[in-house]
Amino acid sequence: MTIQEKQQDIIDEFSVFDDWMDKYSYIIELGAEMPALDSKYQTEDNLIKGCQSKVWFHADYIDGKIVFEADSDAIITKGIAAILVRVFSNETPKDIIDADLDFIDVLGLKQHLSPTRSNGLLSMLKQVKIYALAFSNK
Amino acid sequence: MTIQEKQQDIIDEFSVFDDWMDKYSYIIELGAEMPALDSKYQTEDNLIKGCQSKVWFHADYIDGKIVFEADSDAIITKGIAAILVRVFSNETPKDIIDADLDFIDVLGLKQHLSPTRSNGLLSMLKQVKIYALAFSNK
Amino acid sequence: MIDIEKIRKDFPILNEKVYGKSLVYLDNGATTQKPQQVIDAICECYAHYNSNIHRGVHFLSNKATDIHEKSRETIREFINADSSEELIFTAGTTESINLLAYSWGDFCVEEGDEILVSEMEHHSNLVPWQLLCERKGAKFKYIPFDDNGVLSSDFDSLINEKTKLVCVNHVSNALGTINPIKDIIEKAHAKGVKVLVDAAQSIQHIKVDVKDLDCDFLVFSGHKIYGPTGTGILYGKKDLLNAMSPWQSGGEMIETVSLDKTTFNVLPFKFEAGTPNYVGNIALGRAIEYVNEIGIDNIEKYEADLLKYAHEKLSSIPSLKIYGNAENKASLISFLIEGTHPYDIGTLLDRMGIAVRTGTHCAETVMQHFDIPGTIRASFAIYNTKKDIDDLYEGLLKITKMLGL
Amino acid sequence: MIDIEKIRKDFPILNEKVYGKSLVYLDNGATTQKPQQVIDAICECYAHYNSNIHRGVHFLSNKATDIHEKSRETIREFINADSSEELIFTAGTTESINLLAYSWGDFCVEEGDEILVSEMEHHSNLVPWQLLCERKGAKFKYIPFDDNGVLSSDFDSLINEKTKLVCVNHVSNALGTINPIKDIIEKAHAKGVKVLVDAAQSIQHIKVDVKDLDCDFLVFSGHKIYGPTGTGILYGKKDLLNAMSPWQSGGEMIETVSLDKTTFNVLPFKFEAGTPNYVGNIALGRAIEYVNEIGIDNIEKYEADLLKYAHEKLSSIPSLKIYGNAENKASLISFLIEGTHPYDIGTLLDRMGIAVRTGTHCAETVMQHFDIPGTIRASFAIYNTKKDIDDLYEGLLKITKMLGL
Ligand SMILES: Cc1ncc(COP(=O)(O)O)c(C=O)c1O
Ligand SMILES: Cc1ncc(COP(=O)(O)O)c(C=O)c1O
Repeated sequence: MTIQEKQQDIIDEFSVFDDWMDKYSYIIELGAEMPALDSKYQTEDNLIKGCQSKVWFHADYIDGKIVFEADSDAIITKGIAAILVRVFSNETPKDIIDADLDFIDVLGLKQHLSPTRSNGLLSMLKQVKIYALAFSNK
Repeated sequence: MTIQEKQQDIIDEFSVFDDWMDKYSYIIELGAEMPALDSKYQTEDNLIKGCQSKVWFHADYIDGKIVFEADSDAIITKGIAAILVRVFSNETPKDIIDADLDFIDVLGLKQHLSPTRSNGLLSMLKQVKIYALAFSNK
Repeated sequence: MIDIEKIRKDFPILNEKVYGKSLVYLDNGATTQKPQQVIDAICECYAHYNSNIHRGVHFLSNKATDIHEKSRETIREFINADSSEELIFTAGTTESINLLAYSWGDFCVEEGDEILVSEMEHHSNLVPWQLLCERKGAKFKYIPFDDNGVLSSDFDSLINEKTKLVCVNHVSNALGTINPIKDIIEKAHAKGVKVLVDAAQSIQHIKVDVKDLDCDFLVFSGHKIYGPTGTGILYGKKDLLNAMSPWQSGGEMIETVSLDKTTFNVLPFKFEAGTPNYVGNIALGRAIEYVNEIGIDNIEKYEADLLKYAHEKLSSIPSLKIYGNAENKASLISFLIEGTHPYDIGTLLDRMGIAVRTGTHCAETVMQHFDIPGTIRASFAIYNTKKDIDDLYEGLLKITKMLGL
Repeated sequence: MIDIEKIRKDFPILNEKVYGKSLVYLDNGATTQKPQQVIDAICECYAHYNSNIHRGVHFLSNKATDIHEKSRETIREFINADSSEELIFTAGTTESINLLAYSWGDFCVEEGDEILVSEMEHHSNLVPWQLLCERKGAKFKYIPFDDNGVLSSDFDSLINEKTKLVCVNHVSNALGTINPIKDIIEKAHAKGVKVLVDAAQSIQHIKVDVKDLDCDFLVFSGHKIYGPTGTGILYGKKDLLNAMSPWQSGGEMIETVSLDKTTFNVLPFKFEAGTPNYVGNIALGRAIEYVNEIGIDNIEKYEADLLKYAHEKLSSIPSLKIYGNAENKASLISFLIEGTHPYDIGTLLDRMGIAVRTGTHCAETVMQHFDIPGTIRASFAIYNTKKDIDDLYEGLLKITKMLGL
């Protein structure tokens, strides 16, 4: 599946909820389902700055593709991280760099995109792109 | 004449003007008519702080009464100083300290009373009262 | 008595909808909303008499200056200072404290001296002193608090002949504790030590009387007492302010300048460099008048009642733990829901139209004390009602259910 | 093209009566009036989305933060800076310069270094440097100007290997001279010296492009460009700002705090301590949008025409002497009437409803140059008309008659 297709998948999944509570319940579920990040990866280096909760993103580069793992001490943040992992993991640096991010809007998570310190989504997206840039130079 | 009477005199003189230009022309006339202050009294000590123009007030204590002389490099300020000299000169410290200052309002000079640095009237009145206080302790 | 319906009508923002829900605003510790009277005061100034104050000879400038200085007088009366010369207009609590740390601090603190700060300070009343100590080689010490959020009562054992200043907030913005300021000042003064009171979280809630307190310095922000942003007050005893050197320079704070030498204006202008936020300062005066119209004693009583109610309600949620259980509290409750992160709770409450603050509230040393990542803070103002607290309570119940707690 | 009638309708204060006369506001150098759009932006914020910015998780806080940062972006674009990180919100020009004098100055200037300031600076761009030199034992030097109000063109002979900074205004608030900033910067840079541009009197009148100028720092006040009081900008090149230590501390400028150690946030927040004047900053963005809607190029042309007209008119009064006769001038005329004090003229003009400023305009070194007690200054903005200048002219004729000149 391309990034685009995975995004569409998630949009479809979310589209069945017409109530914010159901949507957030689902995000919480996604967070709960994502395996914890091995504590050896919960390092200062992997910590994403600019979030009120702690978020770690760990990336491996395997056969030309980036594999992301993530964790957070807040469950909603972890759920959002899970969505990003699902969309961007196992993709090439180039595809990640070129990816369109409109799906965030469509999911109704735009308020998490605010360029403030408390909202982690923007910082997470930035970090994902930074990893992609870093690996694309390898 | 008491301070009160002198104030009433001035109010009467001003009351004939129904036009601000005539009033200010008169103030300017009063300024022009007041003799220049002897340059030996144009000292830093006699300079009144808080005016945009320079104003000097010199006071002598003669036979229990204060004699004021004043000058300014601005003609309107000098005219206003002349009014104060006329009202307060040759009066006892006590009478000056007790004097009512409502006549300023009645003359329509209230805008000169603003507690700002540029308007000297308040500072001049303060200085007159300070002289009176100083001499009343002698 | 408080006519809450009338008061609520004064605050236009309370009609706002958030995600289609009526706004329940419980983030008053961060900033309060503004009554129409204050908004009108701003518009009135800009529409009818805006003009740069001081030194102007024209009508509008004089009018603006007069109203500006009348506002200073209103605030003086409100805190019962001796003279309006003792009130410096600043941009807020943070600027007031920085002014002190630079102007008073750089000239009164020497190597080896000590500054005593409470462990429950807002960063704005902690970091400027930490940095001053770094600049000067002075020692930064702190007064600890206990697990109820009460400052150590034998704090004066921390004072010695090297101590120069005690810095403490009147009400803690993270715990709600009302500190025994008067007692602290008395004890500090007995040892010849000056006291700075951070009244950022008390001025809008309880009576603050600088003469009764006998504090040396007191600071607060306009935007937390129904006034506009970009305004604040530094109160200082006249002799202390007179002894201090100017800090920022330029504009009205100057008496005369030449290329060789500069002399400075008298109090309070000496510390007000540049064009002041005169429209803001005028509107702050209007905000204080608004508080006077309701009566700070009435506010204190009304809000104490509200806080008691909130404590009872929230305590009844089993997984909820309140941080800050001092006997004397004002205006806010900090809490956590077991097994959750404050960010989660804040985000979900937000979706219900309930605005609370989450995080460290710029008081990280408080969080470090309890070893927690932050709290959820519901903070109240005069327009809040028991219904707001009920909404918060119901919201929290829903959330604990959503989270399967 | 300028539709002056439409513009005048935007400014409610222009309908004011002063002593029963229509206001003729020619004190724009002190502060400009505000269009309804800016007043509305303030009301809109307070009535609909007021909330403390940054770190908030709730809707209103996010909305206010977004709009606040959008405003920064609007201003960035207006001055053509590379990145909005290079724009620090301050309380005004004076605070911007003091921030620099403390933060950049205290860390980059050493004993024996030199600071070069022009002889025609506003006190706000002179005294902070004088005081810095005192603190550091550095040398305060100045670039002289000639009797036309033109800076010495071989100013770079004053630069040597000790020179650390050149401080100069783009447009003089006392003389109206447009200084050849670009040339000054080029020459200073050729010798490795940084330049601070005080754009307080240029930003509202002529195009200011920091990239084209290549200035190191540039400062201005919001209230002089149709924005609210208590706002201002410090622009600095990113690497310079990054190298500087924080100045004021507390609030959002902090990353983490403990009782032992504090680390600081990134640009631009590193220099924005405490709750910012976010409502003011948002309204400043709206003011800049307003200027954009008219077009700064149109403003420049229109005002140049006005200034030319004013010069012609006033020059025809025999007893009137203009101070500041540079070829490149903007926005204002400073003058005296022979044998009179500026205060007299200002007071009498005021009674005719004409607001001008009199005095030293916080530029005493200019007055010392000419050995005069001050000047009368008529300063223009986009809403002024030739009729305003005619009124000033007629007023001056009346006054000279009154004074028997
Ligand atoms: C050239 C110049 N610099 C600095 C300032 C100071 O600006 P503010 O008072 O807004 O800080 C002014 C304003 O009078 C000015 O004209
Ligand atoms: C106790 C306390 N001190 C200081 C501050 C800082 O106030 P400001 O951000 O208005 O400067 C606050 C505000 O959060 C506070 O609660």
